[in-house]
Amino acid sequence: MEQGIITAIRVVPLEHYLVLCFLLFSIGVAGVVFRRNTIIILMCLELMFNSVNLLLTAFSAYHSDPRAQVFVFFIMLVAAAEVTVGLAILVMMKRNVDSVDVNQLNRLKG
Amino acid sequence: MIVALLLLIPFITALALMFLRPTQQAKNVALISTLASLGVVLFAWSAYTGGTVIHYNMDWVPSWGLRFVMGYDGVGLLMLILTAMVFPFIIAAGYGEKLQHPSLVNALLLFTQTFLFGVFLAQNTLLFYIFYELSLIPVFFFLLYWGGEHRRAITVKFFIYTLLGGLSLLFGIIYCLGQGEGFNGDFATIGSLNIPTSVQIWLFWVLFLAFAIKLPIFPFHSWQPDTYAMAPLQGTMVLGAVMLKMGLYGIIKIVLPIVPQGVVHWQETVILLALIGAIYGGIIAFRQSDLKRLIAFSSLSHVGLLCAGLFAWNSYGVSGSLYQAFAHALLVVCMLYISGAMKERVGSSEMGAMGGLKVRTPRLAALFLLVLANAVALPLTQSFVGEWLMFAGLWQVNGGLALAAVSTIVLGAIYMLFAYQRVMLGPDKWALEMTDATTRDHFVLVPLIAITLFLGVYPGPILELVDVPVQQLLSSLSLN
Amino acid sequence: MRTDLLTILVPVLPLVGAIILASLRRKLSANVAGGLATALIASSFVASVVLFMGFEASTGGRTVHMLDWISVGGMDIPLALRIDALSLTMMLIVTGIGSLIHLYSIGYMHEDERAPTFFAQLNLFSFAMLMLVMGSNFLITFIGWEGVGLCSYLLIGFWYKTPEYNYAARKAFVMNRIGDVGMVLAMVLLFERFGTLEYASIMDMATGGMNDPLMIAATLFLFIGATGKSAQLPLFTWLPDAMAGPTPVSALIHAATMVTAGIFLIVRSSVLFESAPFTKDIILWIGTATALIAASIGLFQNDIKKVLAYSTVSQLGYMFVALGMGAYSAAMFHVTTHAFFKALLFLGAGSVIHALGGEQDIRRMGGLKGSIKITFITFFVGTIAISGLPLMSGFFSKDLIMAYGFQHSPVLFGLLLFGALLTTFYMFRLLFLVFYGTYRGKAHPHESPLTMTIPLMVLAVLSVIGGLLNLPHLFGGHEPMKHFLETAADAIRYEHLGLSATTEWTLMGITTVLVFTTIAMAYGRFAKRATLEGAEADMPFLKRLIAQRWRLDELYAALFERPYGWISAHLFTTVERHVMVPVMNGVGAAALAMGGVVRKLQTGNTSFHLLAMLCGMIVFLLITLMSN
Amino acid sequence: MLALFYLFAAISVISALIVVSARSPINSVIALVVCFLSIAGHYVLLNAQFLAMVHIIVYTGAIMVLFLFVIMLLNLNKATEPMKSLGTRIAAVVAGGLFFLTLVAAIRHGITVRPSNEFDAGVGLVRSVGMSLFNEFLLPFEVSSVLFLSAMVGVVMLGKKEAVLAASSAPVEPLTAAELERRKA
Repeated sequence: MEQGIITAIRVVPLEHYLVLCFLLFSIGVAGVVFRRNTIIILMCLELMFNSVNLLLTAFSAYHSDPRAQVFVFFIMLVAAAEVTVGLAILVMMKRNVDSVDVNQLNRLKG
Repeated sequence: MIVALLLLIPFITALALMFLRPTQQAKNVALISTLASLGVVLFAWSAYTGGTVIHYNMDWVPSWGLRFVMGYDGVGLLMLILTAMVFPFIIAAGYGEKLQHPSLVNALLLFTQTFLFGVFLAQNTLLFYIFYELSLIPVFFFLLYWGGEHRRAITVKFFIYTLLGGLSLLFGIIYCLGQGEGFNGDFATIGSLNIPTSVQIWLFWVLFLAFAIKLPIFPFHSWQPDTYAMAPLQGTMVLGAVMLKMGLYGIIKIVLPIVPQGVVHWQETVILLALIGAIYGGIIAFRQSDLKRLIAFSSLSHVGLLCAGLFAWNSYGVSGSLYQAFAHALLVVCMLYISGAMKERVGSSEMGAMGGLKVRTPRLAALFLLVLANAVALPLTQSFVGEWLMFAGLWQVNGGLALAAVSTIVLGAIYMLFAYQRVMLGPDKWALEMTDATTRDHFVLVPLIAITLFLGVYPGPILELVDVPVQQLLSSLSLN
Repeated sequence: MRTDLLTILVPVLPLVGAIILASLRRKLSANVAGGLATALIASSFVASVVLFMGFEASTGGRTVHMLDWISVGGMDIPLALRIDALSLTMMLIVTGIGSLIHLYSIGYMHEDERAPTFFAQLNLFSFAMLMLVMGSNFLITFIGWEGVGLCSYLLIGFWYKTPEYNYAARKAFVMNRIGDVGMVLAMVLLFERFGTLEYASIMDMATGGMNDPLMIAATLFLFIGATGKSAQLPLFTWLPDAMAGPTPVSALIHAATMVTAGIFLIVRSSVLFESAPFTKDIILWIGTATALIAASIGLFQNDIKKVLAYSTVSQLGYMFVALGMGAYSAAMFHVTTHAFFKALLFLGAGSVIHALGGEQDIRRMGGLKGSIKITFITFFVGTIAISGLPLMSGFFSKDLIMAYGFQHSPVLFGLLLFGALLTTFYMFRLLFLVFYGTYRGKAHPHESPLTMTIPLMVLAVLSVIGGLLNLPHLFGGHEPMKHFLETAADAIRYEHLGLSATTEWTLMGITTVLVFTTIAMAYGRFAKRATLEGAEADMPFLKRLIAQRWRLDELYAALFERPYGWISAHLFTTVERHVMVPVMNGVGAAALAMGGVVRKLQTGNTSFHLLAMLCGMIVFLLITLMSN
Repeated sequence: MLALFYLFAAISVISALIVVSARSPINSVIALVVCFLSIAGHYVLLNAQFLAMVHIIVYTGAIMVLFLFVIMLLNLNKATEPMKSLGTRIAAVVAGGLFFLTLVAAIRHGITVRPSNEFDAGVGLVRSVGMSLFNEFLLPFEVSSVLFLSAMVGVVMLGKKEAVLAASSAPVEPLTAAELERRKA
């Protein structure tokens, strides 16, 4: 099995990973713009995070450099922190305006 | 060491004033700080032997090749002396003002002084620019919170207008930084920039606009009278005495070396505009009823002449202009101080409300008269030396322009004497008792007038300071 | 070395006096202040005399270098004094007459509470005037030139509580300043041409080249400067108004010294003028016109000092006529004699005014010869001196000018003679109206104190014998003043009066006869008068015009003063307020408008902003892509 | 092996699309969990075993559960969300597509990646990641704890503030309809 996995790195071209990650990222981006539900938007953000993580890992594997994976680890840390804060804000928002519709947040209007 | 002291003394004092808020002692602390700065500058002067003294030269933004270079040459030193010399008097003038939060006022003034020192010490174009814009910030707050009527609108106008010029200057500087190979904006290498003449012709205005607004030159001047009239006394002093000299300094240090061909191309246009301003300001000043506004227009007139002299670009014109810059700084402080002193006594700076004050305040009248002698450039006062040199310089450019320039001495006499008459002369109509010149008035006016007279009789020290740098500047120009 | 120190002391002593008096002006009494001021100027006079005694005319002159003044680039202008025949002559006049007038002022001003200030300013004036005449280059002269202008301003407006006096002071200063524009331009031009402003160097270099346009311009500018200071057409209207000042001031500044600065300047730079005949012609005719117009105005003035003021303008015109003909020594001679008798007349007038407690209108005088005898006698001497009665000082100096005039053209002689007769007429009118007839005023006349009468007597003597200074060959002299001045100004060597003795005697004869006739006419009309003619409105047109001073003041007011005020006010209210400020506001408005446009994009809609951000990212990526 | 890659890729893309398009948030969460699991599969394929484990624990185990909690807490599981206007939706899809195309175009021309010569399949193992993490990145690792702390404090503050406010105005009343309208406006 281990041998098989190692060959997988060689068999699957890096470009495939690139395209896959771009696709996932783009879906996330489209979702952020597409949806009005804040919680879905947060999920799309997670999706984008993960596409980047995957890309980093792929590069790491191809370059045989463990440091990129450490960065992925850090990104996960940050993502976890971000999600907690984001969800807390969401809860606040629900309490204050009784909605999770992102269009309610238009106080930035100039 | 000198550079560090000059920047740190006012800066740290300002910080201390801002956070400790010693309301009672604020003015004294600020005064001591400015006197210390003056001492440092005078020491630098006594130790100065010529050339450019560089105190710091280190990497700043390595990826752009920018370096943090601080130092001074003769012209810079002159400006430093000027700044250091007028600030104690500006602070002292504040003793008569009853402004709220004196510690904040003095802190802002000292911040301004710090940045002004920075402007005159910077030996890199971008560094110069940063200090140039920084110096505006404390003044902005000072005007905004302590100004007179309509302060909000006028301050914002002033700020936008000056920033517009600054923006244009920044654009020009960045354009230049992108031009030459290996050019990093240092004043030392600034002359090596070879920009094509066709580019120089428009680039000149891009660079010059900022200084034209700051000075101000004729069509760009209209922020000035309102701002001067509205600003608190000390603010006007800072603006008129020192801040506008930054424009002059910038023209010498930046505009001329970068776009010499542009300067040559636009020389007569600028002189013409400057002289129109000089005459225009002189004529308008005659009928102004507010003393401070009159000073604003008279300053416009003087500065027009200054700029015209500078743009003669010969050794008399430039030296004269620099000398006159010094004289003008002292003059503006004196004049504004007197307007403040009169306002203190009469309660308004409207000249219609004054008249006949000589009866009550003969000493103040005598001091005013001496200031007036300087304002109309009587010989043996400082202004005369500067004006004479400028006239001599302008004549070499164009006789007609020289004629126009000389005619301003008549305009100056007309409005100054009329103002003197309206304030001081005439029948005594004051029922109340009025204090004559106080110790404070003497402390401010007497030394300034003494300097004025001394440098009018013996201008050597200052002229020596600028002579060599000016010669070098001009010879580098003719090489191009 | 000792003479150098002495030279420097001459101007410095009055300056020291001015500084001391100005700073102690509240602690000193009028008499102490006056005494100190007089002592200092008298010391200056003594120093001048010593210098004059020790001066060897044949050496040409000496320069005493005091200080480097302006030295930058190629310009090197020292603060230096020059001692030569010309400056010595002027120094003696300034300090000598100055001392007398200082002395006189002690008596005249003793009741004024601001007497110390007055003496300080008088001393300051002496300093400035001495700088003017002693300067070794144009710029030093200009120091004095402006300095006397300032002092004149201060002293005319000495009684500052009266607005009209302040106006007169301002007018004097501004008109002088207009002349100064010419002076500055002339200096700039000369500096450009010669690279120096030292008189000695310029005069050496300036020989040759007739009618060089640059020289014509320079001399014309110098002359403009001189018209301002010496009250010539078109800038003379300030001088009569300047009579607002205390009378000693009128005597010292506006008769004897300051107003002759223009003549001094032209004599100083005579070499330049010799190479510009065009300018000389202009000087000649402007001088003539001034002499006649001023004299005509003098005929109808009723203010004792105004009569003398117009007379001064007229006499200055004569001096300019002399200059215009190249008779520099004649001009200087007239400067000297005029200084004597005009100072005398003014001081006499001051004595009269003092005697009458401030009355200046001659319609309220008359019959004073009995009550103030010394004043009357000295005034009489002054009058006959200025009228040019034979053997008086004015006779020699004025006749010299008129003789040169005849040499130039008989028409000019005619005009000058007419002017001289006018002078005689109005001076005797003044004399008769003031001292003869019956007293028409109310105050009780009393003779002035000794400090005032001594100067009168000294000046009266000088007015009589002043002619000896330059006694012509005709009377057995050998023109000592001319020969003295020659050593300082080369041009004087070439002056030559080529008239035969017969012609000269004839001219003198004609003049003398006509002068006596005029005196008789004046006697007949005015000596017995108890009242004076009525209002100006009743006069015929021309007479009224002259009596109203050719309406020059009104003309200038209409042409310059009022339009200037109008322009000043309207430049502010119209151009500045409605063009300049809106343009500036336009910048702000443009920023606001742009903000208004961009503001609409700030909907606050989060997804819109996200979309915009996304588009931006795409664009940037595309740009990067394209550039690869 | 390629087949396995394609399988995981297909799962992740399809589930990602469901995340975006599902009407009910619960469905989105479930789809996202599936998506994350497939990404964990990718990690395994890349021999990044440590990451795969951490990923499953942190994301699927912690974060997604948090999401579920919140949804349930706030009672958001109804598909009440009003859809955006058609124009915005089309714009979103077009923009996302364009973005994707641009990125793909970028690597078509730009990036060429060659696997390193000294290939080491063991980089993703716990050992090598751990060595790197605790040698080279020890300080950031420690600092990240501070990040967590601050996040925790922030969350507590956010949650608490309302309670304090509510406590001050004694009876806790639900917002009135009018008040709601006002706030929405």
